Amino acid sequence: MRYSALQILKQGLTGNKGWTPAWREPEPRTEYDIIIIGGGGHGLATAYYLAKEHGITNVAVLEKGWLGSGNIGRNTTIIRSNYMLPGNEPFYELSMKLWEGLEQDFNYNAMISQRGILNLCHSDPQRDAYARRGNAMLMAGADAVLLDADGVRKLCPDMDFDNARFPIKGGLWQKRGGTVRHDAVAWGYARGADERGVDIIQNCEVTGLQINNGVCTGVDTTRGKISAKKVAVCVAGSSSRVMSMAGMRLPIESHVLQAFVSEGLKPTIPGVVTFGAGHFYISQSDKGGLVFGGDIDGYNTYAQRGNLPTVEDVCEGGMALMPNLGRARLLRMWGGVMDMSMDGTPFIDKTDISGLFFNGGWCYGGFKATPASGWCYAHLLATDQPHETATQLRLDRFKRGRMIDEKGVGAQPNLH
Amino acid sequence: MSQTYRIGRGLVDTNSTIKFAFNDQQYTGHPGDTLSSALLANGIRLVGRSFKYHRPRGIFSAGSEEPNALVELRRGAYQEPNTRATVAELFDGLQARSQNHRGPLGFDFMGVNDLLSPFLSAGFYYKTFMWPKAFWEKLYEPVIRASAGLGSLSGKPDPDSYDKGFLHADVLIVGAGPSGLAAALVAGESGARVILADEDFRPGGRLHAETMLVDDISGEQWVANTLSRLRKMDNVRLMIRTTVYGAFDHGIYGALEKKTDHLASSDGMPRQVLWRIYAKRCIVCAGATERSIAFGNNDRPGIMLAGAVRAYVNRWGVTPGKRVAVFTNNDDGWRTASDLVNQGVEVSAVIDSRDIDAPLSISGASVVMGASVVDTMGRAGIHTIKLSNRQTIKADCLAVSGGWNPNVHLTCHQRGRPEWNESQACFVPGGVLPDGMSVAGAANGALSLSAALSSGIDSASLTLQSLSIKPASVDTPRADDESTRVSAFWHVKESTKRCWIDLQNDVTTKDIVVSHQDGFRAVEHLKRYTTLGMATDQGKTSNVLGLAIMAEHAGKSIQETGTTIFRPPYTPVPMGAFAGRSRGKDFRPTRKTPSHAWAEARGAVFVETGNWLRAQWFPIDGETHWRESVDREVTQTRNSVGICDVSTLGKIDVQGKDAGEFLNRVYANTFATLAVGKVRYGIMLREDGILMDDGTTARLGENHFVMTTTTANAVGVFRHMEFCRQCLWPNLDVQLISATEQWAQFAVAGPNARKLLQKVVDADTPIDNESFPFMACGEISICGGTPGRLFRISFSGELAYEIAVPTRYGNSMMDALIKAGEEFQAVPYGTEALGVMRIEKGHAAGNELNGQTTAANIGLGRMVSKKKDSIGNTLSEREGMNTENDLALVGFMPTNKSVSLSAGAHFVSKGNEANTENDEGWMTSVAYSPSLECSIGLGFIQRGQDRMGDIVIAADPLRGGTTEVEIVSPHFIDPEGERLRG
Amino acid sequence: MANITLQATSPLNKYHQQFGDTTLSEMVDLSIYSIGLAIQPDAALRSINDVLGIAWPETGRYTVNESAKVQLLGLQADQAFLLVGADLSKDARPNLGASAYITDQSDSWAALRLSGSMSRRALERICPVDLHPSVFKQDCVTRTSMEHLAVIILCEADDQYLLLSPTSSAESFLHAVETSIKNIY
Amino acid sequence: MIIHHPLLGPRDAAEFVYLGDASLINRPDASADDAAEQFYEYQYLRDNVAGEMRELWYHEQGDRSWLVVTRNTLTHEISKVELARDVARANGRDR
Repeated sequence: MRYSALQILKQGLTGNKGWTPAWREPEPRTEYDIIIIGGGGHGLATAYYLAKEHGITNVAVLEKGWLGSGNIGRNTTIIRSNYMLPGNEPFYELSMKLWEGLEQDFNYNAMISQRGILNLCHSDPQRDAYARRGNAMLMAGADAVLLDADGVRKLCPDMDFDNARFPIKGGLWQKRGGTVRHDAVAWGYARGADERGVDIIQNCEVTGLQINNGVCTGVDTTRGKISAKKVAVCVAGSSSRVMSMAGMRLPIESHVLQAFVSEGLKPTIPGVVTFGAGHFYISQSDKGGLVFGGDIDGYNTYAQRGNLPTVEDVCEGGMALMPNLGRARLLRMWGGVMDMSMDGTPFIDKTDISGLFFNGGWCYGGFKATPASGWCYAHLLATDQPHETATQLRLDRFKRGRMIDEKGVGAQPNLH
Repeated sequence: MSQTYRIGRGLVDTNSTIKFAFNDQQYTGHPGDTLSSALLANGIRLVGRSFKYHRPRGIFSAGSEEPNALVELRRGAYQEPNTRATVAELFDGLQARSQNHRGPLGFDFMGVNDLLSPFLSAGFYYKTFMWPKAFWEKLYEPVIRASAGLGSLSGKPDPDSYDKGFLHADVLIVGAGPSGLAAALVAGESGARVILADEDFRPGGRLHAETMLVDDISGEQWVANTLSRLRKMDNVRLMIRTTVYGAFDHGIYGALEKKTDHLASSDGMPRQVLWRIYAKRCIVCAGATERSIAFGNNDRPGIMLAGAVRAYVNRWGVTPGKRVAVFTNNDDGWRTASDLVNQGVEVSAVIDSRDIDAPLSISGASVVMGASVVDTMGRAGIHTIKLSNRQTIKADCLAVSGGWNPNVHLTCHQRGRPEWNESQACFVPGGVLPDGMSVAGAANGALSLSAALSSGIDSASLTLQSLSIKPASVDTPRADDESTRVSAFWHVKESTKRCWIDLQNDVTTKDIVVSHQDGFRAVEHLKRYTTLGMATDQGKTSNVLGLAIMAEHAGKSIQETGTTIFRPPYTPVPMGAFAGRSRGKDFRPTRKTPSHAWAEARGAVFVETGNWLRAQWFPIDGETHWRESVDREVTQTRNSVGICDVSTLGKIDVQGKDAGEFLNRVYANTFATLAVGKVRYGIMLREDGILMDDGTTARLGENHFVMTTTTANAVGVFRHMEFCRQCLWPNLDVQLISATEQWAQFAVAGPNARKLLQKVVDADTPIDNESFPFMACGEISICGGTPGRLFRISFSGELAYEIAVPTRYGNSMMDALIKAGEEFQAVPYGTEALGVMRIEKGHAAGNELNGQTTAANIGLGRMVSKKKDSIGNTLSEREGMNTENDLALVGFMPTNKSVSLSAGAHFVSKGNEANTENDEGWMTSVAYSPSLECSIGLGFIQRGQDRMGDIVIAADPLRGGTTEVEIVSPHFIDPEGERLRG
Repeated sequence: MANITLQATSPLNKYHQQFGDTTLSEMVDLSIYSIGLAIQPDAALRSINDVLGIAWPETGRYTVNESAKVQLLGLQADQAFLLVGADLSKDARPNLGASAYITDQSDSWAALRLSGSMSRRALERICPVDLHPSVFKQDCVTRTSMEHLAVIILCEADDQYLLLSPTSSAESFLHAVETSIKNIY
Repeated sequence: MIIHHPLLGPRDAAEFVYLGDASLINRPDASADDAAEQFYEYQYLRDNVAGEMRELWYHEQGDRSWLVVTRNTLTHEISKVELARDVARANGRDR
């Protein structure tokens, strides 16, 4: 069913009784060309682009829970392409361009809101680093503006400009950055993929990988054995667990990132703002909730919940930056498990096992990458060649000494 | 109109009257009132608007679960949005306003949404607003956003302060209702350290809302007696107005204590205190929350939870209506009718969905068994209800009870899942509870008073035994075991009108149908698609109802359907409270250098460097621009002598017989061979071969080194060295201690540095070039016997020393140095001049040591000794870090000397477009060099060392500049190093 | 050499303030040395006993030599702080031979004494460590953090605590403790 | 979280700094023939277990000891806390 204002009118006038399911609930077949493990944003996007861009529709997406139950369902919805290093920036800019046409492409309103992202700086060296980054963005075809303190004040007047412990000296602004209704991204991709023939199989957990003589030929699941020519792992947060079934150790640790939402408030935050002297970023949803977060808790975990020191640290940053938020109440806190990689950069790559592909290591930046991740992974699966913007997102880069370390903190995942 | 609905005294102090305003109308109430009891007393029924359809909303509950009666409390910067009127204590002068309407509350222009509701069903916005594409940004989104949210913030900084604290207990009891009080008695009498916390300002829980007796005295009296016993116990801390909002790992509980919210002014004291409670055990006695039933137009003002109606009548002496009807599926609802009748309020009907004998007789009421309410009339407040048997009944208040949901929230905060109890028709705590937690009373499904009391006693006894504390013997208080029979009933299917589930977010049973049709059937999909349970009450009054109806549609059991995940906080917590004192200037501590007072008196401009405040420059009369000051400081230092407080550099005392060997391993270059009395520059790698830090290390004795680190890395380097010492080489004889705070250290730089120092260093230490050459160090005495240290090291490239004295003398030392230098016109210089001089000299600093660069990148590759193992040595040899195209740190000068360079510009070869493919490096640091009289820069560029003299483009599209620059040696000044050895 | 003498200043200008029966005051003239044990500590432990008349403390405890007015604070398994009640000149530093490594820390720490009935109620606002007398007894000392600052806290007596915090941020620490006292009600 | 420090008793995990897998104690021998491979695996590859994990925590706001904490990454339950120095010695690390 095609969605449109007319359809809504028609259905509304007939008691909303004619809507049909956004996706089928198929039984798994015994064989597919490609199996994608993980029905989160990246897995669904991969399936969608395999079908739409490469005409490969004999595809199953296997999801152990409900579709969209991974980090696509528990993030802070930010999109941006404000990266610095050449291995990263063109990839994230590809993602941004895909976001910009996505809703019309998959006929689903994901409420993409390009109201800008502002990274604040509080010292001269920080500004220098932002200048380096801003230029890298412009050179990759993205947009960036370097603001001084006055420029920041015009954009976002309700911050602490007069009594701050770390005064705001300026910021790097990406106007095309913003937020998206995160669940809708999963749903839109799922609906689009399903429409084109992809089987999305929920409540189907992969319990083993069939690997013989270095070739992966399928998976064992809670709903039986399924064969495939190619198996594409796409389970950020659980990557190590799944890849251990193939006997692989990864340059990844699992960590929890907490996020927070306030009670609904009349509009007060213009776009996305990140604090540069503490761990805090914030935006406001279409419904009025302030959506904010900060640093990961810092210890390895697979539990989707965090602890108080991080909550307090985030709110301290919030109050230091925006003391007008003091009487806004935090309504809900939750956590998502991140694949934290050794250099803060993800992987989209083949593995040493023929037919087994890997997509993961997204750290806390997977959401914004969803379209490009799906696009590039589909490209790799369909052509056996990395997409031109993902040539450096390789698993062997540490062995070769070609890290892509935006933050410069080295092989310590909890610092990225 | 004055409190015409006040029918008794309840527990309010009717002898005293207080004034308050709602929507600028003045009313009166009494101490002990909440805003909602006072509004009801004054006959106010319409108090707000719903989120989506802007439907009229009235008070629905009597507790923190309230979804409807949210107000903006107080005025000006104190304005507090979304405040639940049901828990806001009335104080004199209270001002509140209703939320989420355009135009007056009684006629909200946004009410048009209600008429459009057929087109605004669940998920409608995912299906439209996509064409034309440009309209989203220009039209649709701004309109949607303009109607977002409920209350508004003032936009002004929160004028109140907040505090935090840490408490420790053997037993934390959450909730001071009957089971909590009983548990506290046992635990308290047993001598355990007990914290008893309750969100209400009046402990006692439902005992105040009911008319039941305990030990043959009124519930209220029993509560008072119990509290007085507890208050006499030193080991019991009773915390009222305190909500335990979350259960975190290992027995850590978050609690919010409201200190001044019930007062007109906080008077400078913290408004709220956020406690972190470390409890060995926790007994959750959080009670239960009543739920509604979905029937046609069940959202109108005047429709309330039956238990809430009872609470208003019994606790506050207020009746929510003059003619009340009751709709229930359980025996508890009947008590509302009987309590009302006992208070002389007319009960027009009792409608029970169960086809059983009436459990009570209610005088004057028509009793309709096996029936239900299908519709209601009265837009701004009901007046009539329609029953399934077509009967219509007059009522200005409809009390609804769909049964009670135990407050299992805390038991689920560590992802425990509750279990469905069919006979009680509710979820009870299940699965694995957080370690050390038990549950008692209604929260555990013990819904009758007698069961609650005894489960409190029993639970406390078991808890104490698990702590090896002998439980005191406390008699179980006697109470009636009142009937709590219930028969699950969720949805009046005969209703043709919309039946609300989530009152705030306007989720109706139709939305659940659409959600199911659209394929959103998993409980998490339902929530996300319809927004069910995402309102400010987080579904306390709606979730179970919603998922039960979903289960009906899907033909599944409620247990199979399951719940969404319970997350902290139990009730919302202000961000200000989570931040505590850490805001404004108190966001982080301020570290001051030893000469801070001197610099301040001298008029220095300070800059934040991490937590340090450092003098950035020292303006003098007549200087109007920072560059003037900095140029002067640089020039005077290079021409004569300048002094800079460099105490912020990290200093680590490294002692032990293996200290030299230890340093050999943590530094990439060799230190074991350093002679006593000498200093060496060292570079430290991370294990991945990237530069971690650099600095000088002095050998003061055979077994004694003093390492300096950069200011930024002081803590991290120390931690890393402790890791090496304890985990990698546990048997090396080496001890570490930070000495950063111990020494005030000053760089004395410039051609006259030695002459100046000779005036302060005691004569027994000769410091002529021969006795104290470049890279010498020693312990000396200063100004007549003060112990100190002297290092002949130079960051500026000049003849320079660093002189250290114990911190207590630091401020005086700065003064002494400047006075001693008067004859040389010695200047103090700040971090800016320091930065200029290090760029002129080509020293790498933070902008270059950014965690992405190797020793080779900064031209120090040969310092990585291959004669020994050291941290990072092996991995620094990887292929990707040693390519032909590697970046090299070099100097840059504009070909046009009048042009200023910009840090952050990227280098491309002449003729190439500035794009990612052509990117060859970037400018890391720039400065105006007063010595060279032009802008200079340091930067990384591919093969830089081989490209001296090349002209490249420094592209800075960010600031619209493209500059031609020449690649030069990074050592702009004195490349041979003659000055510093002079 | 010019005729210049250096003046010492204390981190908190000899702060002293009364809050009802509770007193907060800076302790000056306190000498502090870290003593790190060599990898083979036997000789050091003997000489500490001989020279200082004091036993090596367990980590988290301190030992006292009343007559010599010295305390030895067990902060780490192989490192303790020697607190001496009077400013020692350089020559009076304890000499423990080669088996222990001593570093002067006297200028590294600002010392505050908090005593009186509100002490614990004040400290519970900033101190995560359980200070209940049954837990943090009169021979207890520990390093922890309060309001983002490192603090060494030592229980001197009932309702009396010694607090050491780094010199450079001493004013921030004082502000934190003062605020904690004022915020009680 | 609360870490039961072997010398100090229960302490809030907020006083500690987390490093990662306790295998970081086992730094390879740089003179081994396959040192490059060993260091790569040591530095970059992780078991990242879902379950009991031995990990390094540093008591920065405490006694400055490195601890090996055995903690379940699914439940956060801590079953054992040891001084890393003791563990390192037991693993045969020396000078």
